[in-house]
Amino acid sequence: MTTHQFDVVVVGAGGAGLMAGLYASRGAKTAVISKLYPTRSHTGAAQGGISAALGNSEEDNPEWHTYDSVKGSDYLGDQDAIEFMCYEAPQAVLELEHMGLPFDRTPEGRISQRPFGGHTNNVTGKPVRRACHAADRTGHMILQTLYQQCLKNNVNFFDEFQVLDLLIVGGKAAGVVAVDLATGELHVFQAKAIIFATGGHGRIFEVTSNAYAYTGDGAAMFLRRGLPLEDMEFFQFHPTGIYKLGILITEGVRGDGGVLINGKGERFMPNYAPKVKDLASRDVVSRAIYTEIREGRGVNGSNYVYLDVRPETVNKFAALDGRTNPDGSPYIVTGEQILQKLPDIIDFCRVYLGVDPVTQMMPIQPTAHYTMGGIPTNKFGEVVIDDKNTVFPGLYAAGECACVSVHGGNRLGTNSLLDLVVFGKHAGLKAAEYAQQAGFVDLPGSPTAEAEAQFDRLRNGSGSENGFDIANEMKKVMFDLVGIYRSEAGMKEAIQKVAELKERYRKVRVSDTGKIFNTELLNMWELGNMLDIAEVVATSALNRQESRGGHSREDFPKRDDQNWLKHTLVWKQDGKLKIGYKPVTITRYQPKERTY
Amino acid sequence: MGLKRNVSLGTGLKYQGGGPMLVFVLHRIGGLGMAIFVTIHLLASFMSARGIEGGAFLNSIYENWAFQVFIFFCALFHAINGLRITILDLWPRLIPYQREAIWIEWAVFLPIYAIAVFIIVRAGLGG
Amino acid sequence: MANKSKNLSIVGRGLTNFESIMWIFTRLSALAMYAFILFAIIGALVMGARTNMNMADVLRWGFMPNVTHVQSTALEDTGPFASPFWKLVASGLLLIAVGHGVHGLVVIADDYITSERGRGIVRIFSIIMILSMIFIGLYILWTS
Amino acid sequence: MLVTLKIFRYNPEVDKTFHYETYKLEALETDRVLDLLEMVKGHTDGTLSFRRSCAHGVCGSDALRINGRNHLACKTLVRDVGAKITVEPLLGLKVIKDLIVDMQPFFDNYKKVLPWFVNDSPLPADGKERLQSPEQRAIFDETTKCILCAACTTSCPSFWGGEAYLGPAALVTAHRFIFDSRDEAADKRMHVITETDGIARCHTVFNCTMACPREIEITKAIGELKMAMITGKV
Ligand SMILES: Cc1cc2nc3c(=O)[nH]c(=O)nc-3n(C[C@H](O)[C@H](O)[C@H](O)COP(=O)(O)OP(=O)(O)OC[C@H]3O[C@@H](n4cnc5c(N)ncnc54)[C@H](O)[C@@H]3O)c2cc1C
Ligand code: HEM
Ligand code: SF4
Ligand code: F3S
Ligand code: FES
Repeated sequence: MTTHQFDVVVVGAGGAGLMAGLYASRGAKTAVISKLYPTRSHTGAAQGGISAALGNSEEDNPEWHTYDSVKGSDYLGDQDAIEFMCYEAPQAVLELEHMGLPFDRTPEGRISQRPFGGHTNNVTGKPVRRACHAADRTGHMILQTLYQQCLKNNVNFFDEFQVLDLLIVGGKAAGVVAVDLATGELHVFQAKAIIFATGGHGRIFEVTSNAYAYTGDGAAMFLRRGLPLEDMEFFQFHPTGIYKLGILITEGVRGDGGVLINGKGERFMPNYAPKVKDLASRDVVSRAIYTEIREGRGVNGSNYVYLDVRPETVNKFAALDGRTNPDGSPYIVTGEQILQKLPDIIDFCRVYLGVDPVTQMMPIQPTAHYTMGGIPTNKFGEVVIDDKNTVFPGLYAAGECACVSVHGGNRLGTNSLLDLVVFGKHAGLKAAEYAQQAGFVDLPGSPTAEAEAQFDRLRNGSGSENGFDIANEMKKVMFDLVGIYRSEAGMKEAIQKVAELKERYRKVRVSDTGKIFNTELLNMWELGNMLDIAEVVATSALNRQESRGGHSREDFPKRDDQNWLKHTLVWKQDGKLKIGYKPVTITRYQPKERTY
Repeated sequence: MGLKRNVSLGTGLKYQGGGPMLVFVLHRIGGLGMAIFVTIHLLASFMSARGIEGGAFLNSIYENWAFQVFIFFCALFHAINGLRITILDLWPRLIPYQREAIWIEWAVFLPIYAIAVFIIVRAGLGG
Repeated sequence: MANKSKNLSIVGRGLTNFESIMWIFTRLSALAMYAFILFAIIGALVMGARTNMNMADVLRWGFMPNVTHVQSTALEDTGPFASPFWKLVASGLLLIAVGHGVHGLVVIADDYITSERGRGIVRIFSIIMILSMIFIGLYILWTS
Repeated sequence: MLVTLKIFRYNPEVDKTFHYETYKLEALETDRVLDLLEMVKGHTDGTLSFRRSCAHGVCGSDALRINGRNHLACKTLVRDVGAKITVEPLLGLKVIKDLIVDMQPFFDNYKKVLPWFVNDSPLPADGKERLQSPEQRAIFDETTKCILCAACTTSCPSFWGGEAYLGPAALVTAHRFIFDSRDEAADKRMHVITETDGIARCHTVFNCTMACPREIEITKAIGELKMAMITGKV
């Protein structure tokens, strides 16, 4: 066992973790720990763009952005935090540009922007160009740029170190325990402030756009340490994932004029969102697709529909919609422009489907995509632990693992990358500030005991069960029963099943007895986290008896502001889940019905 | 810990680099072959000129037709491929057409080399 | 918008590095060798090789337009090759080819030898090799 | 269809040297090689170790030698490589365990080319973005795609010869910054890449270009760097 001492420790090196590390390291001795090489974090998968009301090609302002995000969140987002984020956005994006991020450019040389679902001109109600993009690999460029800036500023990295446990002593953060994958040795990082930026947990679902690494490690560690998780029932299903594989087809495809087509060859979104049509909010589009499929209008009676971005289709519907370029000329695209704007998407389709989107339609189905819930924080990234927003000293969280909550019931596309840079930065600043005035908390007697115990259980199980099968069964049941549409009976069954799987999980035995890169042991440890999180997700979902944002219940199809305009908090106590609530901060926008 | 740098001449040559890697290997063999040949050759000429024993023997090696087939391959291939490399290096815009370049290279090389081999072998066997 | 492209100085673009100079030399010498070889072959043809030269001779004459170049050469009238002009041409080709070839050997060696010491030895060896080859070559050319 | 999967195996804690293990499994034509590895790990041998994360070719974790050539396992489908598949670790790096290699030398080389944006001039007076025309942006578009998977560098014969060679990935990164009109450290980078073990080590073998899962025209990018070295124009 090796012990390190840092003022600030950042767990996770995605967009949020790197931003936090960059800012924290300016004021305090900082380490960034990541189970993947930083450039392999899932931020790199983000495609479409990062939103900011720069108004580079048409009128826009942060106020509209705020309203759109509040509305997008189905009024569950905390409005003070949303406003804070949307007003910080232009500066945040410009800062990324100043760090060298190669955004696409307008003819005037400014950052190019494209329309995205749910982002509108509040006067006309039409989609607005707000998503700043670098082709269809915006997240990749953010991740690379931030990593590069961290290297430039000599941030300390611990690559391929997996954090296993959070140490809390006397109500304060004391440090984390991590395993060095290359040697299997346990390391203890003593720290005054700890920032969690471990990303989401989409891997609990069968069809997902999320990486293998998205196993909810951060949230599960918090849960085990008796800290609450917020709004875990809210999970976003992205409307357009590649059929069966779940690989994401960015909303930018629709932003650039792509339309959804059902099995009868009809464009169906105008029936669900007459104003913005295919660019409605994600939850709305996902439900529309599901409804089409359920009513027998899937392609070939199967459970998928088409996304069509062939130039002739795009131009036909753009003309019908009266869509124009910023200069007022009619919107017309060529195959070449499509190729240039969406190179990666086209590559995915060619590789995985053998389909060329410029000449063929893409078969798509909704895919599990984004974790709205997570570790509750305030708008400075400080972890809060109850309904009064009491701050937990020394603990911070940012990025997808955190719940500020700026996304509420449903995140708008491109708001997540914004969330990373804005709250990553503030978490970093706050943590460094805290570390300057706080002292180290003494580590517990045997800091690695809990982590070792968890490993030992996995090494000493009876071996009568196979972890791979358990994982697959969990994913299936979660996707089918706690997916886009949910019902009481289904969720009860899912909770039952997950409990059963947890029981079976105790009997798993890891066959790899080595220390060096024991990926089997770590995968099984991650499975434990996923089971814990799945239980929380299903339980919170069953508890919320209304439909809001990404949470759609068949038995309660309406939003119920009377009883449910509140955040869910879940704690784990003595192996049982306890549910509490927290009020939603409402400043300027009173909830009203949400139409697109 | 760990195996040493996981590569040897054998594993390297087995890499499925295809056409471009093949011409690289041949270019290298050609250059190496010629350099060694020229060294020996200069030495032999020097020895003959100064009447030192052995010069004639060294000369007789490459008078051998089999050796000529080899050294002619080295020279011709290296020269043609070297021209391709030089052109691609000085006009990077042509690099996307490198596959075509390699085809052309073989199209130029093979007939010339075939004729040469035919002549050398015939002369060699015929006396 | 700043639409200018950047212009780097000789030092700024790294052209003072030995490696870059030799890289350029390799390409230029390759082109130069082509020029020399064509020149020499044409010369040989003019001098009567038209009628009685075989394939191997093309190469011989091409690569080294010199009287002594291989005794068995069946050219009848090699006289003109003994002229100072051809000796100069041959010397030029010799210098370039030896430079190209020996540096090529160094490049190959450097691909596999990465220790400072190993590379130092290769460098010293290559200098010895270049000098002696040029000496021997010139000796043969100008004493024949 | 029945697939025969031959995998390079090496467990540093038990084995003196590597060996190959053959597995037979049922797979679909559209399965990724990564899916096959997962299946083997899940059902046959849990000790099989490899890296992976995104599963769709954007993180760069699972560059491997598949049927003798570098690919991303998650971007290679069974139908692309046939029913007989051999999977081996990348060449030229130390094998730590099974398919996992030591990436340190690779990242060390990457760091040598100053892989970060440098511009110490004052920001535009309005505090907004530094302007750049779409044409200027297009010049280095290709090389911004790199995901640092190392498929290129470990396919390069020059790198096999010695890991001192910067390698195509580092050169791609150098290209991304040198040709960015906003960057101001082109001369420093040119210095690094024209030294011993820099671009002069590239013999235009093209293995890198063929291996790159992001379809970057690497050799062309290196060619442009070589031209920049001669002309000084970037
Ligand atoms: C396909 C796809 C497309 C998307 N497109 C967009 C878009 O266009 N616009 C937008 O705004 N958002 C988009 N998103 C969402 C957005 O990309 C993510 O929400 C965001 O990148 C999450 O960033 P993060 O920093 O929180 O986490 P990540 O970038 O995933 O980083 C998590 C980090 O935590 C580390 N980690 C995790 N667990 C541990 C542990 N136990 N120990 C140590 N380290 C650990 C990992 O190694 C990693 O470095 C997209 C998401 C996906 C999946
Ligand atoms: C027309 C004649 C020739 C041409 C066009 C030519 C061209 C080239 C070129 C372009 C290279 C660089 C290859 C690279 O860096 O990848 C090269 C390398 C080399 N040349 Fe030549 N060359 C010629 C003649 C010769 C001769 C006569 C010799 C021997 C004396 C020779 C020996 C070498 C060697 C040893 C290398 C290094 C090989 C390598 O790096 O793989 N070349 N040649
Ligand atoms: S250039 Fe291509 S092959 Fe090389 S590291 Fe980057 S993405 Fe991988
Ligand atoms: S394979 Fe290597 S030699 Fe050059 S063209 Fe690519 S870097
Ligand atoms: S797993 Fe990310 S590139 Fe293959």
